[in-house]
Amino acid sequence: MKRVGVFLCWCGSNIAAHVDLDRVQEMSEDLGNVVHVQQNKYMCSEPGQETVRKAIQRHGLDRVVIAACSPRMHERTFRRTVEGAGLNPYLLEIANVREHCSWVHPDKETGTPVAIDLVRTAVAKAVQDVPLQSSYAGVEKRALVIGGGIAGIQAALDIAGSGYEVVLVEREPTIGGRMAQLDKTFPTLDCSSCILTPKMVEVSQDPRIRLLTYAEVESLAGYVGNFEARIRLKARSVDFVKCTGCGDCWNKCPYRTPGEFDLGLGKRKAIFIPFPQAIPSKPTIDRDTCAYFQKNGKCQVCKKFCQAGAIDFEQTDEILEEKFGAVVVATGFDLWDHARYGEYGAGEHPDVISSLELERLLSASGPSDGHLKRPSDGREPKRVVFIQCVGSRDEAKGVGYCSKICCMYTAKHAIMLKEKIPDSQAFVFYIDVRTPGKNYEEFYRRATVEAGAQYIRGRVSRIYLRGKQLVVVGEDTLLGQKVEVEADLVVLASAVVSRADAPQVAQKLGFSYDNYGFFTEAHPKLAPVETNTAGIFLAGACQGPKDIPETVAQAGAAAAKVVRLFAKDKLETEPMVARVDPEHCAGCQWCRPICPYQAIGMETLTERPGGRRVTRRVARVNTSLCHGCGACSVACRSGAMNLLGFSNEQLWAEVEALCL
Amino acid sequence: MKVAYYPGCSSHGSAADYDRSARVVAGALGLGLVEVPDWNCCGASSAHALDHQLALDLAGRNLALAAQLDLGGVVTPCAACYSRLNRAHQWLGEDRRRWLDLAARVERPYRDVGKPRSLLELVVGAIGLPAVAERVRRPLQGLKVAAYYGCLMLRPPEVARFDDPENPRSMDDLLRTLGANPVRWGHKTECCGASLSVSRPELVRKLVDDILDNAAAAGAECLATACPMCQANLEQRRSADRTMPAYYFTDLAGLAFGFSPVDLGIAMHLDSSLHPLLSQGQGGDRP
Amino acid sequence: MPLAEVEPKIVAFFCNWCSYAGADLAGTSRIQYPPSVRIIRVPCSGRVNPRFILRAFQLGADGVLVAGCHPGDCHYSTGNYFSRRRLSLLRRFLAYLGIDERRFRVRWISASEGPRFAETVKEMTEELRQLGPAQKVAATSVD
Amino acid sequence: MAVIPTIDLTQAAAGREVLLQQVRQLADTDPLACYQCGKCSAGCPLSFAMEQQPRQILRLVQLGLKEQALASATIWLCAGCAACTTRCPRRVKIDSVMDALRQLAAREGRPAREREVAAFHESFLETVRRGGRLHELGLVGRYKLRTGRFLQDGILGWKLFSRRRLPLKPSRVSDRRAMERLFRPELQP
Ligand SMILES: Cc1cc2nc3c(=O)[nH]c(=O)nc-3n(C[C@H](O)[C@H](O)[C@H](O)COP(=O)(O)OP(=O)(O)OC[C@H]3O[C@@H](n4cnc5c(N)ncnc54)[C@H](O)[C@@H]3O)c2cc1C
Ligand SMILES: Cc1cc2nc3c(=O)[nH]c(=O)nc-3n(C[C@H](O)[C@H](O)[C@H](O)COP(=O)(O)OP(=O)(O)OC[C@H]3O[C@@H](n4cnc5c(N)ncnc54)[C@H](O)[C@@H]3O)c2cc1C
Ligand code: SF4
Ligand code: SF4
Ligand code: SF4
Ligand code: SF4
Ligand code: SF4
Ligand code: SF4
Ligand code: SF4
Ligand code: SF4
Repeated sequence: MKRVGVFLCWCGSNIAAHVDLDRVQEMSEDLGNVVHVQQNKYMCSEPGQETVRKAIQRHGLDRVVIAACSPRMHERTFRRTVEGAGLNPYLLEIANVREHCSWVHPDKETGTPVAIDLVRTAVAKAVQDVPLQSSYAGVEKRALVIGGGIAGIQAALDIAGSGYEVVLVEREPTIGGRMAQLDKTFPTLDCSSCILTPKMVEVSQDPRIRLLTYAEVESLAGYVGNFEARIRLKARSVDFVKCTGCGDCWNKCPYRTPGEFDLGLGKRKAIFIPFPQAIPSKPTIDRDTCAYFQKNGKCQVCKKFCQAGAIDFEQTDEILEEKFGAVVVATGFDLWDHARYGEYGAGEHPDVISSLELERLLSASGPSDGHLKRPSDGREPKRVVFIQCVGSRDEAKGVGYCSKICCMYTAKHAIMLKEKIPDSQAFVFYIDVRTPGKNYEEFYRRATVEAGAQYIRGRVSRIYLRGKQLVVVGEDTLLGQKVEVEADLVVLASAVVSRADAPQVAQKLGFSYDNYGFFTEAHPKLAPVETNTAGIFLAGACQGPKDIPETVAQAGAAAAKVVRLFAKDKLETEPMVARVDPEHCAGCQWCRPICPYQAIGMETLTERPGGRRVTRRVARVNTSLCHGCGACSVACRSGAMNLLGFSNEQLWAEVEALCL
Repeated sequence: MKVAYYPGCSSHGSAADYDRSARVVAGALGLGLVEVPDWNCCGASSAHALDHQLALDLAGRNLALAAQLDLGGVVTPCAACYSRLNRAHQWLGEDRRRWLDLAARVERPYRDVGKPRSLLELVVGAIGLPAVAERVRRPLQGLKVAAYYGCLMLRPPEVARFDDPENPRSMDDLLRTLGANPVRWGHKTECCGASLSVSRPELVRKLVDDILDNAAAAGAECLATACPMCQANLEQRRSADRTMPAYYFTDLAGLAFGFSPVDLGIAMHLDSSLHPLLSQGQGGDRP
Repeated sequence: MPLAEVEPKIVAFFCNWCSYAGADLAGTSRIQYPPSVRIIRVPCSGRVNPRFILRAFQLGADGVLVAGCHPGDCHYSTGNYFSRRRLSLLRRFLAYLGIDERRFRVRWISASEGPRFAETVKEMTEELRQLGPAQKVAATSVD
Repeated sequence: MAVIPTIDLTQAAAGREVLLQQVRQLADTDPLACYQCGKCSAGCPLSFAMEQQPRQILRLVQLGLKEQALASATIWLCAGCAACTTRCPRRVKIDSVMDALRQLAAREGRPAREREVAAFHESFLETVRRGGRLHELGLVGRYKLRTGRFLQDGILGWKLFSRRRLPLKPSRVSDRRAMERLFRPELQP
């Protein structure tokens, strides 16, 4: 038999005035298992707590029920109290007779029966309580950052700056991401590489950051504090130890191909660095273009000219296995492919380009050295039409959401256009101009008033050819009249979308993503950089459209979360987690998909019923991943899955006690 | 191959020329057109403007009649009929109870025998361009044609479910197979305004002129259409100074197959002038 | 006893993060509601096993109320979606057992919706008064 | 002085739900989804003839301004080409909304702003009701009677006639009663 002590708090008159505590005491004394009942004016006061501790010892209590305020208020307090008396802190139950009874009912007449029910229920639950223990796991104080755009760079620098080691994995030959492709940046118009390059250099020079470019994470196992990653280092065919970055190889290489960095608007060599400020500033051979690889061993010009003897055609991929305590995912975004808009030419007009292509055409390091020339004939465009929300806010053909950054970068483009070509005219077709940010509206004003861009409110219906002339047709919805422009160049503000492989990345790393492929934060307001997998954090546009200031802020926040984790030597795990009774588990796996945290795995049990060796698959909860929601325990039809602290037995007992 | 053929009202009237070339070309491609018995007007242009249910029922009756022929889905040469038949077909497909309701109204059972197709769809799809290529006797070498699809054969895409609604290619591909050079132009799918042709001819004139001008700017020498309403409109509602001929795609196919303009009913066009490329050896070596 | 004097008994399962806190808020705001409801705290509405609900009806509860965070706000991100699906299945099953489905409600109540909680209890109590006391279900049909 | 009236939304609100519901039902689309981007109007081949753009018709419906919507010439000038519907980013079936409004106008016996267009449709259906098929000469005859436009298209008619493209004898459906069953009495002119 259990020895339950019941403690009734007056809360001054808060409870006492609405509940006849003497009657509650009488009833409680009649309950089975209850061996001691006591009242106190202020249970949470130090003397009140002392009463409880004394009673536990004097009466040998092994379960405690406190009828007082909401457990959300003092559960922790009283757990500590009972622990102080040598009892397991989870052998405590609270009956919420204040918030759920005395405060909401006018008098003792109404309040007392409710209080009686609540106390009886708490006692019933307490009888079913079992001692629970937290467990502890060590923390590998090293972070893995995936993606080397501005988000990944910032997160890596912040974590390293707090004294921890970081491995930064970038799949391209250089870090920098999209920001490196930009010309100038709103709302201040600093040159993108001027503010990005120093950070890239800092990454390469920080002794705590190990930079792995041309690399990808193949798999991630483990849990918070103890992840294990397999990282593939793709063969670059260049020995980085020997290479001095002199550039002789790429200057001499005779083979060219359209460059990814310039979005195909310019060319690069088969051995290349993507752009002059690339980090690392050592080259990579693209085996799909290189003659040596494509034409069995021909060419080798680079090898001939490399004085350092760094060219290594035989190099193979390497696999690295490393342990990490936390992961920051910063894999960035892509632009929606406007070829899906047949009405805008299906990507077939060379002078209908994406906004990112325009960035390359404007950039001093771009394919046209910063002279804005249109792709078809190299002429300087005078009438440039910008179309907003291409693919964005389009449930029919694109994505339903607003891409958030395009209103601002188009204002930037309009200003830049005027700067580069003073006798040009920008026409911007928009539906709404969205500029919620510090100095953003002012920046938009600059585009319209100072740069004289013509903003026309209306979504363009069609871009078509009249002879060889591109014609853009829209409605000026403010006038209610159709308008058309003969355009020299059309720039489409294509939607920000998730990277094509985002779902695979999320699956590989073990967290969720939304319908659009953006990674899902644990809570939209209160946990915006956490994923629902403990220890994995998000930074930048992989989570949703973001501009640079927001990306950098989020990366800093993700870094802070990592550092907060690393500040502890051991992680305490929540004791109220799910537990499988392997005896009853049928191995059906119903519980697994329901867990929001992928905390349930399977293990093989070996048994010897009657001497025969039998193996059987059963579910197993990873207590480091489990958050204790209990969904699995309901999904389980065999009753094998239970939730500690809110067990089937406890809840069942509560229901029965209530319905007595 | 035999198919149920829904000619549409114009084929028995102002588009008798189209009906002719359609039958000639179908025959040449080994396609038997079996006219749907006792078909009625599909209601295009007007029924849906005034009565939703009537529009569905008029088209639905034809579908029920066609189903009785047991030849698979119905084919029609007219884009407007095509659109109405498809709308009815889809509406019926959404709920089987509608089959019985329709059957009661038209006093015939309805059965789903597949998506109604346009003649063009059938030629480029079921028959296929290789079969067309085999039949070509006199390629239309060098003829610059603007393939004009108009609106209803492609739109709305959920109804038409044929080709790309913004950048259709089927007729261009067909013309290329016939040896012609389809031009890249901007008004392939602009509406010609046929439904307003009688009531607001002056509006329609602007639409037609725009289409002809855009084709001319792209260097086209003639237009190819796949709809009697388009063809009639393009011919009848143009300003006097526009001279570009508008042919049915079946006219051009027939000429490439070696048939004469008379066989094909081209002589019945308002502008029956033939491009020099087309008139060469006209009426000569019949296959 | 005359009908109006019998206070119906509602067994309620409230998720810790939203609805339980919402009920607390009704308390701190001293919003009065009928003394009919008894709240059992659960971590998430997804923890509520339909068997608990059936058990309550079996033992004569007049009503059962399940409350959790609004869809999309679940502390565990998806728990309330599961419960929504599961409990709507249960609703159909109740009818089969001969339990008036008006005796069973599922509500989304956030931590700031103390008044909404009180309103819900009032409405439900009123409806249960109309329906009269529940009958105990034959034990065999549940287990 | 021309007075531009202030639109009374308080009054419009009363009939708004009814109108929205009618349009939803007839057009199988929700006018409230429209966010007034103008892509429909921009692609509408007849917008040049429309005092109110297709987008504005949607707006009238959204506000519940039924009188204005049904009195608009736009609903009759729409050629039904579906360029709008094909491109609408919100999947509004604008062409069907136009159909719905014409049907409502017809159902309520409102005089059409575009008399000729409505007359054409009525003549068309009358011809079909009589013979089951469209007989162009018959249609033109009826239409001219309704509109008094006797001289329009005289030359064109001759051209077609002379090319044997205007048959004198109508082609008919042999099942005489077939059409009577489909044309519901309330629509008989
Ligand atoms: C046309 C245009 C103009 C813009 N102009 C401005 C501006 O003026 N001002 C402003 O504030 N913002 C601007 N932006 C927004 C800005 O580009 C983004 O905010 C920023 O680039 C987001 O950075 P990120 O690091 O999240 O993503 P990214 O820059 O996309 O970086 C992600 C990195 O991760 C790498 N990666 C991807 N997948 C993997 C993987 N599986 N494994 C390893 N590595 C991976 C990628 O190669 C890339 O290097 C503009 C955007 C566009 C499109
Ligand atoms: C009407 C309205 C509705 C909103 N709705 C939403 C919504 O639905 N969703 C959403 O995400 N956001 C919403 N917001 C925005 C949200 O309120 C803010 O983002 C958020 O409150 C900002 O928090 P804060 O801590 O920065 O500032 P505050 O909430 O302003 O907190 C600042 C604190 O600092 C204290 N303080 C000030 N000066 C001093 C000083 N000198 N010394 C000491 N203490 C000081 C203040 O007393 C205050 O407690 C809404 C805002 C408004 C106005
Ligand atoms: S324990 Fe709670 S109810 Fe008791 S005195 Fe303290 S605050 Fe009041
Ligand atoms: S030539 Fe050799 S050392 Fe110089 S950059 Fe190329 S690989 Fe490096
Ligand atoms: S082998 Fe030739 S093609 Fe290949 S990288 Fe070297 S120089 Fe270029
Ligand atoms: S930011 Fe502006 S351009 Fe971009 S999707 Fe949103 S509204 Fe459209
Ligand atoms: S209690 Fe919740 S978090 Fe834990 S294993 Fe079960 S479903 Fe997953
Ligand atoms: S649902 Fe229950 S029985 Fe099935 S695998 Fe999970 S724990 Fe085992
Ligand atoms: S295109 Fe669609 S959303 Fe845009 S104005 Fe027209 S109906 Fe409205
Ligand atoms: S369907 Fe009507 S409203 Fe729509 S684009 Fe065509 S003519 Fe204009």
